[in-house]
Amino acid sequence: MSLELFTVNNLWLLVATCLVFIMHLGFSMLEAGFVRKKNTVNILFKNAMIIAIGLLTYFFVGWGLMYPGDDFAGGFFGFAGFGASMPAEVAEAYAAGQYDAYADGGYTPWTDFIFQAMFAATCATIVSGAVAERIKLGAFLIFAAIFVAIAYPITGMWQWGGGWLAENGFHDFAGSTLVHAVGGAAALAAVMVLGARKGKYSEKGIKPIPGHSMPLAAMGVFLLWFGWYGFNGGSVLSADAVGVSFVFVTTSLAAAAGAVFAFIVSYAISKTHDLSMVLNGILGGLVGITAGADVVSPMAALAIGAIAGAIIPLSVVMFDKIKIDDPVGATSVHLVCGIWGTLAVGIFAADKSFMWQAIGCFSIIAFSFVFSYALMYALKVTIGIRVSEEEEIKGLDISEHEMEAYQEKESSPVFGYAVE
Amino acid sequence: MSLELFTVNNLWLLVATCLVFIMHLGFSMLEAGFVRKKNTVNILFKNAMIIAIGLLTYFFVGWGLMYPGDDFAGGFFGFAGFGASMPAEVAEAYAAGQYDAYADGGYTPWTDFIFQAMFAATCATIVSGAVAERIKLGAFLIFAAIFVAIAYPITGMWQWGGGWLAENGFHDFAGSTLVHAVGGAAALAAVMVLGARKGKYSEKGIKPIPGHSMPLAAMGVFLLWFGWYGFNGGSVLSADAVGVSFVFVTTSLAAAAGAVFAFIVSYAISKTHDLSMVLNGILGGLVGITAGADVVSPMAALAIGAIAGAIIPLSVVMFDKIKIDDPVGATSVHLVCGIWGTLAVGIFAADKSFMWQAIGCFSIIAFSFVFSYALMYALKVTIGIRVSEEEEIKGLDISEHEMEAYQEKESSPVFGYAVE
Amino acid sequence: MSLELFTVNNLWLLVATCLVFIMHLGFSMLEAGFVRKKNTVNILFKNAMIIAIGLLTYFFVGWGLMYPGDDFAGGFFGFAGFGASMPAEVAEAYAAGQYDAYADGGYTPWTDFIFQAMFAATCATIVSGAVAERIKLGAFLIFAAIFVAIAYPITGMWQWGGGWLAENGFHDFAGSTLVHAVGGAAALAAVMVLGARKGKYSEKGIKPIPGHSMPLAAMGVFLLWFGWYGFNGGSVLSADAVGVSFVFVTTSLAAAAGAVFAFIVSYAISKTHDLSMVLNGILGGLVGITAGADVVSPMAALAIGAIAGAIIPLSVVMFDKIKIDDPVGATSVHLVCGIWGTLAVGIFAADKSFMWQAIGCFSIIAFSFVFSYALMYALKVTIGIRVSEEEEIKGLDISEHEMEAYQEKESSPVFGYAVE
Amino acid sequence: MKKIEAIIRLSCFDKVRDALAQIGVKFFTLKDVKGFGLQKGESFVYRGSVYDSDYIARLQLDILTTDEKVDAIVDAIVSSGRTGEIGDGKITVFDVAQVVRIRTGEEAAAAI
Amino acid sequence: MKKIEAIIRLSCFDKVRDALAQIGVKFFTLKDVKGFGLQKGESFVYRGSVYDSDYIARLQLDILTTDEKVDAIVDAIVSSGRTGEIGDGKITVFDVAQVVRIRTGEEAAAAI
Amino acid sequence: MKKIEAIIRLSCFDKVRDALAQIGVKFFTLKDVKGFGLQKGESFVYRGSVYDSDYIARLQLDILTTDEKVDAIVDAIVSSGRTGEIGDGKITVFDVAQVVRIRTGEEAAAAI
Ligand SMILES: Nc1ncnc2c1ncn2[C@@H]1O[C@H](COP(=O)(O)OP(=O)(O)O)[C@@H](O)[C@H]1O
Ligand SMILES: Nc1ncnc2c1ncn2[C@@H]1O[C@H](COP(=O)(O)OP(=O)(O)O)[C@@H](O)[C@H]1O
Ligand SMILES: Nc1ncnc2c1ncn2[C@@H]1O[C@H](COP(=O)(O)OP(=O)(O)O)[C@@H](O)[C@H]1O
Repeated sequence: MSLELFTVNNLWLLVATCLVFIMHLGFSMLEAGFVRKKNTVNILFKNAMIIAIGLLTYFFVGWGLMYPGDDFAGGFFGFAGFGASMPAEVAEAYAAGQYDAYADGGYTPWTDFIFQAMFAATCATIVSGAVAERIKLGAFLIFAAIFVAIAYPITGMWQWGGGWLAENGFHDFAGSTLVHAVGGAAALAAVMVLGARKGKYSEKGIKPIPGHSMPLAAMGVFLLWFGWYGFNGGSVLSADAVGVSFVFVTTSLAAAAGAVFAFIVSYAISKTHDLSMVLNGILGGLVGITAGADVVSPMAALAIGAIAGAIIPLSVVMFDKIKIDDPVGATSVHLVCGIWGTLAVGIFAADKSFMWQAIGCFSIIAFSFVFSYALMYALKVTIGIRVSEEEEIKGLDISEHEMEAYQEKESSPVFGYAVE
Repeated sequence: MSLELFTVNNLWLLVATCLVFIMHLGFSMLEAGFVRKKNTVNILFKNAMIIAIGLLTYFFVGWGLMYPGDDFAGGFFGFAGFGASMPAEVAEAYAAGQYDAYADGGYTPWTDFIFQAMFAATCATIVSGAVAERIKLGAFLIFAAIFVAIAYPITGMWQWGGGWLAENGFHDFAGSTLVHAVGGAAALAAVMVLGARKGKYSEKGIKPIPGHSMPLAAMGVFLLWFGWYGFNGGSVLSADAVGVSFVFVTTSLAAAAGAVFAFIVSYAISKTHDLSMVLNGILGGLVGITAGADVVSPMAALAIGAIAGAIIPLSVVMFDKIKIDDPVGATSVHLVCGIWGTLAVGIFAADKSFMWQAIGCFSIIAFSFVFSYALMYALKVTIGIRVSEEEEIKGLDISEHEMEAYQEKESSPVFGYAVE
Repeated sequence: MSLELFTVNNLWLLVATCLVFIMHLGFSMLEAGFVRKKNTVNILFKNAMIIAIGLLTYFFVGWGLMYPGDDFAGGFFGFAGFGASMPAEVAEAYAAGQYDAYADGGYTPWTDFIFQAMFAATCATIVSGAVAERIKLGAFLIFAAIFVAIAYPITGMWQWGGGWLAENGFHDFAGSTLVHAVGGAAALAAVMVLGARKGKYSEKGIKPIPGHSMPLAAMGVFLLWFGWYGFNGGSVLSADAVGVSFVFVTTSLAAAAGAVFAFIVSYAISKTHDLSMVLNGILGGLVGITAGADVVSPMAALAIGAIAGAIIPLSVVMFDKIKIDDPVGATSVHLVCGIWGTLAVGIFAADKSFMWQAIGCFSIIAFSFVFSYALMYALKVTIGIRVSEEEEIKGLDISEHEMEAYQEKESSPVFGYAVE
Repeated sequence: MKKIEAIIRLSCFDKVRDALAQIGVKFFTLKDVKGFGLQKGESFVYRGSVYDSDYIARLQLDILTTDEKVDAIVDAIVSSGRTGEIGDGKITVFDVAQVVRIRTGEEAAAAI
Repeated sequence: MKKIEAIIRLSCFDKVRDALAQIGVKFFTLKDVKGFGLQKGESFVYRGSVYDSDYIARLQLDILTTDEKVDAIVDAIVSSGRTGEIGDGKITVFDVAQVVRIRTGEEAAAAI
Repeated sequence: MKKIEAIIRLSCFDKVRDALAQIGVKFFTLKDVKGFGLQKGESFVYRGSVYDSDYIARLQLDILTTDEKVDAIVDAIVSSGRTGEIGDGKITVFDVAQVVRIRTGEEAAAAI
């Protein structure tokens, strides 16, 4: 392979890394917009820490677990060792002009690590929105660190790391299951252990708890869509012109169809133009297309996105009915649409087996759910995972951070002097 | 052409596609910042739907209208058929290593479609700001869908699709006229049919209606500038090093000059440092340079940007005088500066005919204006285009979306329980 | 060098230019979030103008000063002339297929200019946060223009322009010193001449003055991190696959470590989860790694980031103790961590001289500090640099801009009619 | 002397202010309040659930005035602030023991 | 007629409202106020400094009522708004000179 | 017992609070209000038009106190809240029929 092609391939993966990075800003803004004002600092803090924790744990543990190497091909678990590095033989091959010595010349080992690390951090972020407004900060950070260090890479290894699913023709292009449904299943487990926000479900019925800023939420969704071009486009694992541009088209069409069908269905249900549903519909379409963006036709992409969009309002209402309190809709978007997208590959892509799509999808979700449930439960009975009722009423910003997200009335002399 | 060059060319167009995509976030934030709080959800909803509608209609209709193929060269109208696809002969040529089989090897057909689709959606977005705060959501969405599906691609075809203007040496590099003035003319027509916001113009004089968030507006402008590197840079239609970098320089200088001169002129007029004018001045400079970014010198770019910036405060005040109520200044930025930029090519670029610049510019604007006026008028007399006075006072967020953009006082127990 | 490699190299530098550009949005949002509501328009205005002024002055003066050419190699000062252009001999070489005629084929002269211009504007922006909430707008703009036109390029020339430090093995990869500490030193000088905000330090103690929006601040930091991939990654000055990907890894790890250690140390100090410290810790880690991102190992990057993060809370508190009132922490982030990062290269990179790192760092800082102090002082005794006490209480938005950042209560009829 | 507190609709403020100005009342203090009353609040939709806000945003005007002007002011507010729909609000009048103008220290009627 | 002003905790609002509703009071006006009193405000941390907000957010309920209902209302608020911690707030009762319903012009008790 | 309502400038709050504290008043309730009065509001510029905001942000302090302290409090506010410029605000004093401390149910002076 020529130096030129290697360089452009690698460049695209790095640009895609930047795009996936900015998804963390997207998640932060989306989640901040969908929680109440009094919990805004808390959600921002969690998101800022998760990207840091995600990168660090993936560096030390995750990468080695997810890509254990050929020795573990077809297996369930393996470990290649701590840290990330440039293998000496790759460096030598590069020096000798053999640019396809690693990853078919798609990228360098460094690129590989950082691109994958961004994905890992993304997966952990999915949980933070679902458990917002009542989880203890410390418990959440421990959960997120262990989850991203261990659970995510293990199921990732099953497919992307050359494990047992990869051998059986399971197809999950950029992670409808491996990233989104894994995160969504963890979110569901966490919410089940944690319980609903105070006042959400009572004998009087379901109390809607609107988020505090629709501009932040909308901004988050646009940024996520933007980043998704790197998430899906980068998953081509080279700058292959036809391949990447095709993925851009399917991804865009699915997102657009998701918006329109979430709108239509939510309008049919509640006779209003519900922005929060359209925003979630876009994300649903994006999650849905993620598994098959490389193999389904544009028309199929439209269908996948449309169905994902239509699922969103139904799923959101359904989860509320069964008292799964998920302030940002993470379970609907990432878990439900992740499953749909993975199965859809079996429907729309001629050469993929629906059965193996289902087996892959559900075994991965089962693992993530059980792991997360057990971990959350262990934290619950040890250090405790939920803030006190009083703290929840006050808001986590004050009780956990002694800080407010917005200082509204600076002009009123509301602040005293530093006491320490 | 080598695979490598084809790949890097195509990569740049895809990155540019991402940058143009993020302009939609820029428009959303700019428009959200410039409307009142009570209409914020509405403007976000419109912007989220427009990108979806724009992509879908362009997929089904727009692309076929805009690039009807060689059979319609030099013409006014043509249609290549529905949908976007990879022509079999291109796929074969690629397989045979002939990477310049399509678009001189600048990009694949998929890239072509998605890059163009993003432009189309941009054009429709321009209208949404101008008609904000009083247009019915349904009527607007129908208008936007028809406009972006039909009007935009037809005039686009005249130049970029190889139509009659392309044959006559009209030069509009990235769309000062074909995108911005087309959108601006539609905005003007829509405002004329729709009328001003209640209370804006009365016997007491002109009532300023300040936007509700300057941070959102500023963010929008920075994001638009950012995206413009893709809008103009991508319009080189390859990654040509000198070509793209030259466009980056002219684009940057024009934007900077626009900021400075909008500041100077607005300071001269109202003796204050008006942020909203500086923000519009940046956009004016960007719109102005868009037609000639590839052919004018850096000094000419400075002049074009400076004059565009200086035009902004004058134009904004002028439109207010003639009672064209445009909350975000879309007509000044996109229409007036779009005309200026197109004509400026005739002035500053030695080999371009001023006369043909003027003919092209005004015939395109005339088409867009007449089409939009007629369409808006038709909607007005059929389904109605304006919310009731009461709804306008309440704000469109509550009357159209039953939702508020910001939940300020969660701590006060202001919400009841779901009644359905 | 092949056209292909030249094209991909140049493309990366242009993409990096976009990323560095968006850092200006990052700075704007960070600074807006950290000031009080009543000074928000002012800080947005300054940031919008600085990027414009930075680009323009760099075009006219800065670039010629910073890259005076080989005649001034090893020197302290030189000037290559006004403006930026494509040298005829380079154009000819390109035409002849010699793509390494300029900058070893890393980029075109146009790219060179615009990439460097974005850096220059960044440096000026660092000052704006530190002097926020009390500096006169006019005085600040003059300061920023002169600083970015003259001071920044002169010290820049010492190293990047081939001056005396470049000859002595000083290593500052992407500008821990040349950009960040230079800006930070100017910020420190400016604050010293200007004085603290009214009420900040009194006999009652230190009065904390919380910023008005944590979401904006967090958004700013994420955007800065995003942009840093262009800032550091672009400083490789080519798309070299191993080089750029390695820089991505070190940069990411340092930022993550900065977040975690700022958290730990600030928790140790004040027993709370202080978001503002974590945000500054991320930036500290990024500034710290900037000098050595290309030459230190990933483990060293972790150490550099961790120490930078740990420095932040200590430094912020220390500056408050000595009554340097810096609302956004620019001195801690850019000056202190910039020094640390530059010295760290001497510690962690085997072949770099600690002594020359120290000499380079401190001579550059000394120049920037003295220049800025003198300039600020001259402005103080001539046109005045500080708003009146009354204006400071009212807020600069009203006193300098006659505008409010947020129109909260549109529904209350708070606005009269235009009086002019 | 009396203090008049009037709870009115946001949408009537312009008319009320003009009516007050016409009878010479230009000085008053305005408060944003939430009214719980007969009129139902707006109904909202969020993520598929419809719910009611149980209050409505209202404005409270506080007007200090001399006894003889009270009736004129009350009449002006009633006629300008009325829409006839449920939720138009209330006017309450209180006796004032003392009024002082901070700027001058003037008391009673002179302070108004 | 009387006007009752009650300063209460945010967290007691639901209980107070329910208690009032039970004794037939459904109409009132709510204000966001800041209470300076015996209870210390929240303590905050910002950039390494700990400091106190010297006020606490509170709600003020204004209730217009006839004289005979005053005691019942006061009792209802005292029992539903009490936590026993410092900072529970105060109830103040004022005489009202006149009340007018804007919608109808009705006066006195009929207006309430 | 009396209730004192003082409308003051934002910029005088610190001084007023200190003055009140010195004469032993540490408990009060603060409200953000808009003052319409003699002083012109700020003038604003937006997109080329200059216009006036017709109100000015002010603070209202509500102080409950016993009769004998009223004069001292009024004097303290007048002297600390005065700038001499138009717009310093007003102090109004009302008779209170009853006061109750919610925490304890104490009444009258004991409740303050
Ligand atoms: N008893 C009351 N005490 C205090 N405020 C009241 C009372 N009754 C009504 N109000 C205020 O007046 C507003 C309008 O009153 P409402 O009863 O809804 O309509 P109407 O007066 O037209 O019958 C309410 O929103 C509330 O703010
Ligand atoms: N003298 C007063 N004047 C006005 N408001 C008061 C007064 N005393 C207390 N308040 C209000 O009541 C609230 C609670 O009172 P506080 O004295 O803190 O607790 P408690 O009544 O339980 O002793 C205060 O925050 C303040 O808003
Ligand atoms: N008649 C009034 N009724 C209610 N509030 C008033 C009245 N007159 C003045 N105020 C309040 O007092 C504030 C200052 O009063 P103003 O007349 O502007 O200045 P001054 O008292 O110095 O003459 C006003 O902004 C308003 O809030």
